[in-house]
Amino acid sequence: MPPPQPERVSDESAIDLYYWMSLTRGVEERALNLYRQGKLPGSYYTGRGQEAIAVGIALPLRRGEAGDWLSPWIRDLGSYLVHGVPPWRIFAQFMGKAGSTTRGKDGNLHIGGREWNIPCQVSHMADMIPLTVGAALAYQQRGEDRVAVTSFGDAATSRGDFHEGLNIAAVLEVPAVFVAENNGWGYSTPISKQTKVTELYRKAASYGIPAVSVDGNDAFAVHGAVQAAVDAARAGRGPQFIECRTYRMGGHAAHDKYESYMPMEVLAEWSDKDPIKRLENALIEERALPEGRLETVRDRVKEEVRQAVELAERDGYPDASEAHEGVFADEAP
Amino acid sequence: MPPPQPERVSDESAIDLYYWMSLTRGVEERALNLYRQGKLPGSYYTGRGQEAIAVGIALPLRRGEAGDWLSPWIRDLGSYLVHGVPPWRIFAQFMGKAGSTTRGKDGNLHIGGREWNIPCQVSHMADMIPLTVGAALAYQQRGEDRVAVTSFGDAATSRGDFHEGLNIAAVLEVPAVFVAENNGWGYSTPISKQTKVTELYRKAASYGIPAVSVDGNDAFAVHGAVQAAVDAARAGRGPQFIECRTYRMGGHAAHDKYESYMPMEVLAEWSDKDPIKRLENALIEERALPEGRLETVRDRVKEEVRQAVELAERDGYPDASEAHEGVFADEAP
Amino acid sequence: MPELTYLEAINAALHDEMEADPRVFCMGEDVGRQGGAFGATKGLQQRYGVMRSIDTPVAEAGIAGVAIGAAMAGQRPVAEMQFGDFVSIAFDQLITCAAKMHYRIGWAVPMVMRCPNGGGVGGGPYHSENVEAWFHHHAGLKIVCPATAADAYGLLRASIRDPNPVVFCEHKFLYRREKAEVETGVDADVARIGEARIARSGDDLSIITYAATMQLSLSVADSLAAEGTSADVIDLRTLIPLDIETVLASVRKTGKVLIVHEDNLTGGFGAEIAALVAQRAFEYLDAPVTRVAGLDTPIPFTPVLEREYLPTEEDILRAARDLVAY
Amino acid sequence: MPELTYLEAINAALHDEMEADPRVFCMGEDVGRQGGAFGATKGLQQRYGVMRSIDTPVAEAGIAGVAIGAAMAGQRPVAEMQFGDFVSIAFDQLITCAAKMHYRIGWAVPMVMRCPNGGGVGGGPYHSENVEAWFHHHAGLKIVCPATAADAYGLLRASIRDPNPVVFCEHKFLYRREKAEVETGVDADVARIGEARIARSGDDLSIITYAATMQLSLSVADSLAAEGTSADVIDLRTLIPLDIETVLASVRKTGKVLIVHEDNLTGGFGAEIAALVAQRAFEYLDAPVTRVAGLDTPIPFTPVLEREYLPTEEDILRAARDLVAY
Ligand SMILES: Cc1ncc(C[n+]2csc(CCOP(=O)(O)OP(=O)(O)O)c2C)c(N)n1
Ligand SMILES: Cc1ncc(C[n+]2csc(CCOP(=O)(O)OP(=O)(O)O)c2C)c(N)n1
Ligand SMILES: [Mg+2]
Ligand SMILES: [Mg+2]
Repeated sequence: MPPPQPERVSDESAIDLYYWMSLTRGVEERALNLYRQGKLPGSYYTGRGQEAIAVGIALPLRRGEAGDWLSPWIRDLGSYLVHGVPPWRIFAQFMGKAGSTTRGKDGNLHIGGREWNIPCQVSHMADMIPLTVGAALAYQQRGEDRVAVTSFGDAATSRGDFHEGLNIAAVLEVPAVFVAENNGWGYSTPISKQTKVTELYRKAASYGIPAVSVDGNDAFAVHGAVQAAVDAARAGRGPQFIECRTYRMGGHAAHDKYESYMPMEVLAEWSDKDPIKRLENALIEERALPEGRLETVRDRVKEEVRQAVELAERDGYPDASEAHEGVFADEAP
Repeated sequence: MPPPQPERVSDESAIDLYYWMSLTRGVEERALNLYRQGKLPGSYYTGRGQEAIAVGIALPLRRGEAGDWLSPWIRDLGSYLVHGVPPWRIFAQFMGKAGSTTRGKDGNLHIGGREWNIPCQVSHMADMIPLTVGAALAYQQRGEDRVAVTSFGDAATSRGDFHEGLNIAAVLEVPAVFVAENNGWGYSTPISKQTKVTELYRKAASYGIPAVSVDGNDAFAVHGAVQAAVDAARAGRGPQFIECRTYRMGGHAAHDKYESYMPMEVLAEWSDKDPIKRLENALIEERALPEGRLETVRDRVKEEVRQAVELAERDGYPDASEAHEGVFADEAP
Repeated sequence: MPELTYLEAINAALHDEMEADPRVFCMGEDVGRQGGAFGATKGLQQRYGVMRSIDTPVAEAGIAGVAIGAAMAGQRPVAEMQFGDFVSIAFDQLITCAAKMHYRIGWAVPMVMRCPNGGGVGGGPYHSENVEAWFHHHAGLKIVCPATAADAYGLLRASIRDPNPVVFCEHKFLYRREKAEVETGVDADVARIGEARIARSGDDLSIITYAATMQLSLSVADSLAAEGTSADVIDLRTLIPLDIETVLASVRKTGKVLIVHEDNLTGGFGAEIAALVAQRAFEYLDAPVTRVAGLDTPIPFTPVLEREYLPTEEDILRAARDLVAY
Repeated sequence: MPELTYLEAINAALHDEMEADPRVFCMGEDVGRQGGAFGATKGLQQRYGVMRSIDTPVAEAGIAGVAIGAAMAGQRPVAEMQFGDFVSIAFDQLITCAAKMHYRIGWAVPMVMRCPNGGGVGGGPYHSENVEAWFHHHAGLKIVCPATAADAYGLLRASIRDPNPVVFCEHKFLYRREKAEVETGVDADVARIGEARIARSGDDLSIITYAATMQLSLSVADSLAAEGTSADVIDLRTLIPLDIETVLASVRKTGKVLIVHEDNLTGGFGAEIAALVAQRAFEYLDAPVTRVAGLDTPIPFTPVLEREYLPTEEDILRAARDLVAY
């Protein structure tokens, strides 16, 4: 079902969206170059074309250790940025440097830390959903008006943990928000082979969870839907579900030869719907903002990315001895 | 949604239903006595009040090794009887005798065997659902017009394996039939704490699986719905889902003090809806069959139960050495 | 001091920790109003409310994941598996999320997964598993296996207070059979995780064991004493972390080691003990490192077969005599 | 004979078994048109159709359960986990349904669960696990761990033909690094499950190992030879069933045993080997039973840490020298 029309965000907030989305793309484009130069170990994933979702999920949330729990999916680098992770530490993570939030123990967007209330996601798809329900339960038990939010891809909806997590959330009526990013693909598998019910928001009906479906390439739509869902959850109206319709603008990972299975004409259509281009048009055509303001944002982003890479490159690697440390916590938090 | 009106079954088939349901109850009542006399090791579960489902699921199926796969839930002793397991071997199973289908290695309704195409269910709820999908896949791959059927309780719908199994079945369009027995309880937990969507047939919509909901205490309704679903699956129209609405007429197991949590007035209402009483009325009032014919059936049942118990009691226990045997199969079937 | 069964001791530990710390709560199938399938959580919901003794849907992976998330968000969840066997469904959540979170980002996961464990109760293949060896290999989980009512109480409280995920294996056979006077109450002593106990002291032989077979081993030690053989009986109490020093000290003293557990032999925790002893106490060994354990099969249902599966006093006694005679 | 990589050998084994037996089919995430994340199933869908190389939803428990059911219904499923790490999600299906079905009713479950296994590829904690020890404790599953391209081919075919559920651990590090001339084709030789191989023969020391560390151990044996030490290198090839006689014969000959695996130490399969040797070859042991294995931690991502986690030639060499000098 279509979401309620979100009220129009201020120009300031619109510029804010533009800044974060641009920063997200800036960081990812730079990281992709570094990967291609062989400067990043492991494999590399980008969320290009899904920046409106990554940023739209995070902006409505309260930040910091006492803020809202956010467990983003690997496409959502922007969520980490908005929720507080400094860009240079994300580069450090990709590089496996000591300054990464995992001190090199984990890679790509397996990023997290108490200070941002971002748990460190695992590879196993949908595993973070029950954890998010648990965090929401904790807030509910303590009577705190905090919410727990997680995002995941369309293929994750096939996993048992998606089902168990959503059902428990509904029964316990916890303040959790679930964001499904329907980009039409799970690696090389089209959503049609993933499920017969490709309108993912309809799956929430099995649990009695209110759900909406929005255009995931429309930053305002995503932001508005998430804001409404978060408000509802915070107000004690239980878990909420949002489907964001988008498209994976390339391979599953940087090494994936997606040309072999992805229809190029569809890809072309979607690149016309690029969320950043679209936001620029909205800002300039509809809101008649001076091109200069966007220019300023882009310059700021360039500079921040440059500095971030510089910091990360200057950063050292963890000492080998650290591999032995940290399996167990010594004292309770 | 309501099922299509099944065409009226013949008096012969109606008597057949009555026979199997009476035999089911006869075996269970006798077994309960034996349990209370301390003659059955382990714990004891009955499906009293759910005989219309147990029998209705199995009657439309093809029997034997080359027949349809049937993986019944622990409430469905009648399914085992109809699909071919001799009553005495069920008593032997309860007694842990050598003549049990597991030679004493497993208990209660963990009964099975190739000869009946009944896999031996496990305790872990919903685990048999993916197995049933796999059997259906095998039939589909080989182009055989066989179906695979499984039943489970309402609480099993909370499990991840329910979700993964149904979704895969739908995507692969295999000839599987899923029967949910909604008796309102999972042990001491009412369905309202199990899920917000207590009309279980609605969960099938998440997978794009056609579903109906029937009165589980109406033998004709269950039989008709299963017949229709099996025909559809056999005809290549993919997986089908049936919800049977009923009530658990007592404790989770014989040792369960259900009086502490189950509202007695509701229990009383439902005992008026007893499926066997109901079928008797239909046979005598609506179909004007002579009381004598039912009498004959009941006598036959009494005698068969008596003989079955006698055989089982005469049966011996497995030799201790058998505990060491059978972990691995020696040659492929 | 009240005399409590092992099961009552568990219930008391839950009561006392919930009294002591508002962050502690229980969750699981039928744990609330019903107080659990065995009654371990009896009275908690009545006393602390529905938010602190939560009836969950039947969803073991979900239960584990929710407990992990709640723990990370500052609570102290104690999740119950109705039977330990069903923790197989939570295996992924425990090893993927719980066990690796602190190593990766230093964020502790203080939760307890209670697993009613073990056979000898006619439960058959799916209500009798010993689950400790499903987890001891995997870095990041603590594993606690009490053998006495006092430890059931003290170690459960210690597990709840531990900042790490703990798989708490409570042996069903001991639930009502083990009794002891246990000092309870919010201020009662809390045991220490990672300390083995010399349950009985002797010089001729070291019996290394835990849980139900610890009790068997004690009576075997009596029989041995009657034959003039004195045995050390080491109750490991916690498998991870393992108090290997106490084990090695005993073996160095006796030169002969008999490792006993109910869980099946191959890859059971006894294999790790044997490996450590054969490496670190090699010079002191006067006889083959010997294990007595359950059969390498599922645990069969009917009594005659289940008895065959389970290690018995006779099995332990025979192995002990062989070692002494060696 | 063509020279094949370990990965090509797996692909060839799948082709040849599907050619030989219409009941054999592959299933898993992206195994169909894509041929799998690593290409192990390349060409199968094109050649045998969509019904015999099936792209499944992302649902590891479901994949395992469907494979079990299909196997019971007469097919020969070969299920692929995209990475072995994800078999944690299928743990319950494998131990609850697959492992116990035949014991309970004598109904065989002939299926293979292919698990791309192991580290050394910069995969981090969730793309590097060695999963063999998740399963070796549990009766009813066979566990196969090839170390060479020839075994990857021959043992995969043997696993597909085996009437039991087999967890097939194929080491990712060896995928493209290991090469050999392998005779393929429907009528080519099929290896035997349960037979270890003396990869190299010597008198001073027995190195017991499998998979990636088998290759490391062979070059360690070269270095040792240069120092005048000759080592037996035993490639276990299959862990369950275990060819213990070959292991014991070697230990009885050399009197010194070094057990090596990449998987982490505690509760790894090496513990079981050590326990068996310490019990059954005790009289022949001239030195402590020694293990070299991965750290008891998750497998960290960044190269400097991953190298620290992994057992190296230096580690093995050092341990071997200590044993020889003992
Ligand atoms: C449980 C599990 N199985 C398999 C994988 C391997 N894998 C990583 S991403 C991916 C596809 C994810 O698709 P989707 O959820 O739609 O997210 P997207 O990549 O499209 O953003 C797969 C199969 C995994 N990470 N976890
Ligand atoms: C995975 C799993 N968790 C817990 C149990 C313990 N248990 C056995 S039956 C049952 C309740 C089943 O309720 P339902 O599915 O509605 O079937 P019913 O008993 O009502 O027929 C539970 C929780 C189990 N068998 N399997
Ligand atoms: Mg996707
Ligand atoms: Mg029910």
